[in-house]
Amino acid sequence: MTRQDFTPNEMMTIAASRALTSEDVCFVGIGAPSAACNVARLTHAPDITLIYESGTIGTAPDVLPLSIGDGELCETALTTVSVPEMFRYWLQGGRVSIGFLGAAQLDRFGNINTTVVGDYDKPKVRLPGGGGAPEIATSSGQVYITMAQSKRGMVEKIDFYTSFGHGDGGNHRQRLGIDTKGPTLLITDLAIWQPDPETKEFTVVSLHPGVTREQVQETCGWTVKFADRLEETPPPTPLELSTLRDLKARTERAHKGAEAPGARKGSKDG
Amino acid sequence: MTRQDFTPNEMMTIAASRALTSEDVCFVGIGAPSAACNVARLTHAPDITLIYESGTIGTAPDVLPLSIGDGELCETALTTVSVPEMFRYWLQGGRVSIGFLGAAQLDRFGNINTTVVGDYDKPKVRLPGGGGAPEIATSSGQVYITMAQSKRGMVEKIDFYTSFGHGDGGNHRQRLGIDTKGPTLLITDLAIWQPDPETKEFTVVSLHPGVTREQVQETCGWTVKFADRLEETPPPTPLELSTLRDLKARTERAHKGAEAPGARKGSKDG
Amino acid sequence: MARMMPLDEAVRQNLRPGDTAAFEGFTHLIPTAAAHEAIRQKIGNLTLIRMTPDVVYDQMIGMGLVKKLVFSYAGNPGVGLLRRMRDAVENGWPQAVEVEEHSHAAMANAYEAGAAGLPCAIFRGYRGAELARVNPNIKSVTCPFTGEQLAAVPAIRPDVTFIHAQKADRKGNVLVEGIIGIQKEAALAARRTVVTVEEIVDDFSNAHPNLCILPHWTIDAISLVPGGAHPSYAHGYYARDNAAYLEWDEVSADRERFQAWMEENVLNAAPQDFANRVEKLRTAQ
Amino acid sequence: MARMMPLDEAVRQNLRPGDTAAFEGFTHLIPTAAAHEAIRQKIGNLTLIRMTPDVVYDQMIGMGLVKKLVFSYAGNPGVGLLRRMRDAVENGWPQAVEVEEHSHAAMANAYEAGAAGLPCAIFRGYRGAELARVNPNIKSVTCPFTGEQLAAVPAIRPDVTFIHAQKADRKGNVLVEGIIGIQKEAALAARRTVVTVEEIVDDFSNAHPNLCILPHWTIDAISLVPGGAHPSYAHGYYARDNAAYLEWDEVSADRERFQAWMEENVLNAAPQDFANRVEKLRTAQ
Repeated sequence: MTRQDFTPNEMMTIAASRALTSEDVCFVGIGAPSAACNVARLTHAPDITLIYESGTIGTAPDVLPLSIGDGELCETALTTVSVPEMFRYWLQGGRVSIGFLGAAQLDRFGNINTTVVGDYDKPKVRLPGGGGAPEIATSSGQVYITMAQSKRGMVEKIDFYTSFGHGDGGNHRQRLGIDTKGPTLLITDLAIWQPDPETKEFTVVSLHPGVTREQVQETCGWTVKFADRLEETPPPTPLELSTLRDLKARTERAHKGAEAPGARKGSKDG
Repeated sequence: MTRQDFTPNEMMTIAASRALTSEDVCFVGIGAPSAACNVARLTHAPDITLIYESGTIGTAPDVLPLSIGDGELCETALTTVSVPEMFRYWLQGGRVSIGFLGAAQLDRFGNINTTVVGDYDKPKVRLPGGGGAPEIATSSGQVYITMAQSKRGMVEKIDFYTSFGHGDGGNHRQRLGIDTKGPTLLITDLAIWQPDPETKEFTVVSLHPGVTREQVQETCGWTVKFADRLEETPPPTPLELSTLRDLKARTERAHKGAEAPGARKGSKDG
Repeated sequence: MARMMPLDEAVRQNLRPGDTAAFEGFTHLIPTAAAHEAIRQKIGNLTLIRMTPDVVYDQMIGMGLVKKLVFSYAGNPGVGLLRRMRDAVENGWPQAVEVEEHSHAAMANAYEAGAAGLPCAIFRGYRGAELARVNPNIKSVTCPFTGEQLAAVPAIRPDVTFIHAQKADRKGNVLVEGIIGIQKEAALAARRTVVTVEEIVDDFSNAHPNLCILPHWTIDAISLVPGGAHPSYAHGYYARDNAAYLEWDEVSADRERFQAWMEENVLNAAPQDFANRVEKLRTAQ
Repeated sequence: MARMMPLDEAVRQNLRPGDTAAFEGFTHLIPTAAAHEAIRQKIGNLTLIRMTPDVVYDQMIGMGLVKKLVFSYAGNPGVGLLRRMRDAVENGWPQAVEVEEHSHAAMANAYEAGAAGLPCAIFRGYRGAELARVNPNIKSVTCPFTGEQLAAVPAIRPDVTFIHAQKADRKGNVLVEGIIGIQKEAALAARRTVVTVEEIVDDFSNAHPNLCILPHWTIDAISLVPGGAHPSYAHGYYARDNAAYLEWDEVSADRERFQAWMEENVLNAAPQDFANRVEKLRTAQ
């Protein structure tokens, strides 16, 4: 295994960006999904429609937003609607092809927890909560998930079902009357996963360059299934990598902002 | 009885305009209500808020609109919202103090028919229908009605309950769970009527100058009740009359429009 | 994905016999040119939906293309009744028209529910009103928190909606301004949407961020038809032809005069005639 | 009827101990100055409602003014968790906070229902989501036409809503632009509404007809507080102070540092300090 000239996080973002097309209408979660969507827009999917839940439709930000409602999103959007309209006409109306989510805790069926660690009434860690995710997960045509692997994040059983993926697997979505596809893709810093057509359990279909099966298993809380034909994710192209790095650099400069007293450097996907 | 220098229709419009104040938020029906509301605005109630169901809030038209959605209404409005918003946030939201309606058929309890003459399924005359009226009648704080008297219009029993006034009278509104006041004022070309506090039957409280009780009864399809203390409506002031006539003249000029072939003169309250 | 095409093609591709169709516009921006094209193509057996059916629906009814009408106020605005519709409802000429009648509040909520992907809308309406007796599509729902009975109506989901708008940009995004009415909801509620526009511009990059814009991927076809809303109006382009509405009251009073008028002004006319009709009504821009 | 008054008076007249209050703003136009004034006046026992409680609610919780929080996403946007809220929920410091938790879709619909005068909202939501198990205010309604089960939540009706807006005119009409979020609904849903603004202008006569404007008769008090949304932003006036959000993550990590910061920046500060805080963030207008 040779030394890579890109980080696992960069590979994750770029692999995720490749799953998007110019025809997609993508409801963008903040953090890693936002980076992936904008790399897609700046490379192979220039006509992709990016929607942020703050109401901005068809945004083309020059820097990544720190929050879901940065001014940049509105200034570059085709139009900006109210939040009730966003959730009623655009998400619930069935106009979103891809809901792109991150996760604090994820299970093998694509169920996501961003609510609490521990018991709901006496939480060990009170997380921010679901925000738009519960309905993004069921109203989008399909759901892509992206997160860095860790045993704390990818768990056998999530503490709280913030948003529903494939439930207990199989046809659990249909049994609840949910007619959208749910999670169809998981992109981590190590691999690309797709749900098994029958069981809906996430299965590794492609390892990122230089990644071993053991590394994937060591950073995952459940026993990992690998596809019979395991691909290797093509490494980032120079264009993809420079696009992502330029975007991150512009973002970092912008978020330093006005150098207010005590300002920390950089941002953090939240 | 001396000859008047104003018409009964002018007296009606001016008497109706006097019932409005600068504090009112008035949902304006087209025709006679529209004229009354704008005379009020141009005389003693300059700060009245006029709302037309096309979505225009706070309009101040220079000429009377022919339709409920003339460009003049939007151009002079504080803001113009969508029709769903108009009916949800503004009317149903309880923000309208006065709903101002006309009527094709009216009964003594302020119930209005603008739907059909005759049987609903086999109508003798198919009228335009309710439009906004069914909910204006129940969501506005109170309802003012204005119409020219006739036995065909003011009837013992209306053919269809397009919008609910006081139903069978008494506390019928409360029994249906309607917590607004309903019709509190009827202004005709001959008189001012208010509902009896108990029975809710419209009772003549003021005769317009020169009008007799007999004239009121002859043009009304039910046996008219008169208040014990019957007032005389003050005649139009010169300012009221000139304001109304100027408005009508401006309106007539404007509605002749571009002199398209076959254009008729003048407009008609519809 | 919006495609630009001539109006005859847009109508042919998107309106089929038997369709449920909405030609929406609340006094402003009524898609007259599209309705006239549908009449020329003799696409019939239609269920027409509109809050305020006026002259164009009167024309479609009079030409025998309409099976059913869903509406909340059917009048010639500010003028009076719709005489062709009356003739159809009262006398069955040229054919009987079934009627599903609502209040404005109900239809506005029903379009909103259609745009929002819901099966029904709830609202505080129809209290004491008799339409609830004659229209089986008016039901009720009980609020699970307060016990209040609210009116419920099914969402409106037309097969196709036609609207007229001021502008499209080159990508096919559409801008509606002024009295925006129910157009956004009617467009989003439909399976297919066709828009006629006054003008095609390069882009909307200088537009205020909160205007009523329909993204190109919500629209199927766009046709450039200047004047296409006549005799209604297009805010910023031309004024309402009030005289034409008054004239219609006379034209429509008589079956033969109606047919002659339609022959001359619709059947033997074309979309490009609309530009002339608004020439004298154009406002300073 | 909107009255112009200093912010301390507007807060004193409209926010009472024990009130249910919404200080709304979806990342943009967060009414920080109003919240700080409430903290200075030590108005406590509050039920706070907001879709996206962030730094200001963290501050109010940390100061012990909050009994209950109704929300759908409680985070320092783009930075991480709310440490004062965590301390209250996890450790009861300085006092326990009751939580009523929803999704964004639920709260957006609930505000919308509040503005529309309805007792509840229905939407297609919470399917398979566990919040429906822990929140008794999530119920369901059956569509009387299709039989579909839809989620139902009670309408939000705050005693008082505070928002920050770009402009008021001299009559007290208020203009909100850019990311308009949930402000119109939050204002219309409330019994009382207080607005802080960047600027007071003569009138809005040149504004586009379809902008988000609240008429003066929907508002109780207006206070001129330039910079009053800092560290959030006001579209057209100044940019978001991302650095301040990052800084908050450190300030709020420690109880004593938090208290010292509040002492200096809130308790011993005044509404007019906000103008200075945004000076370096001002954008070309």
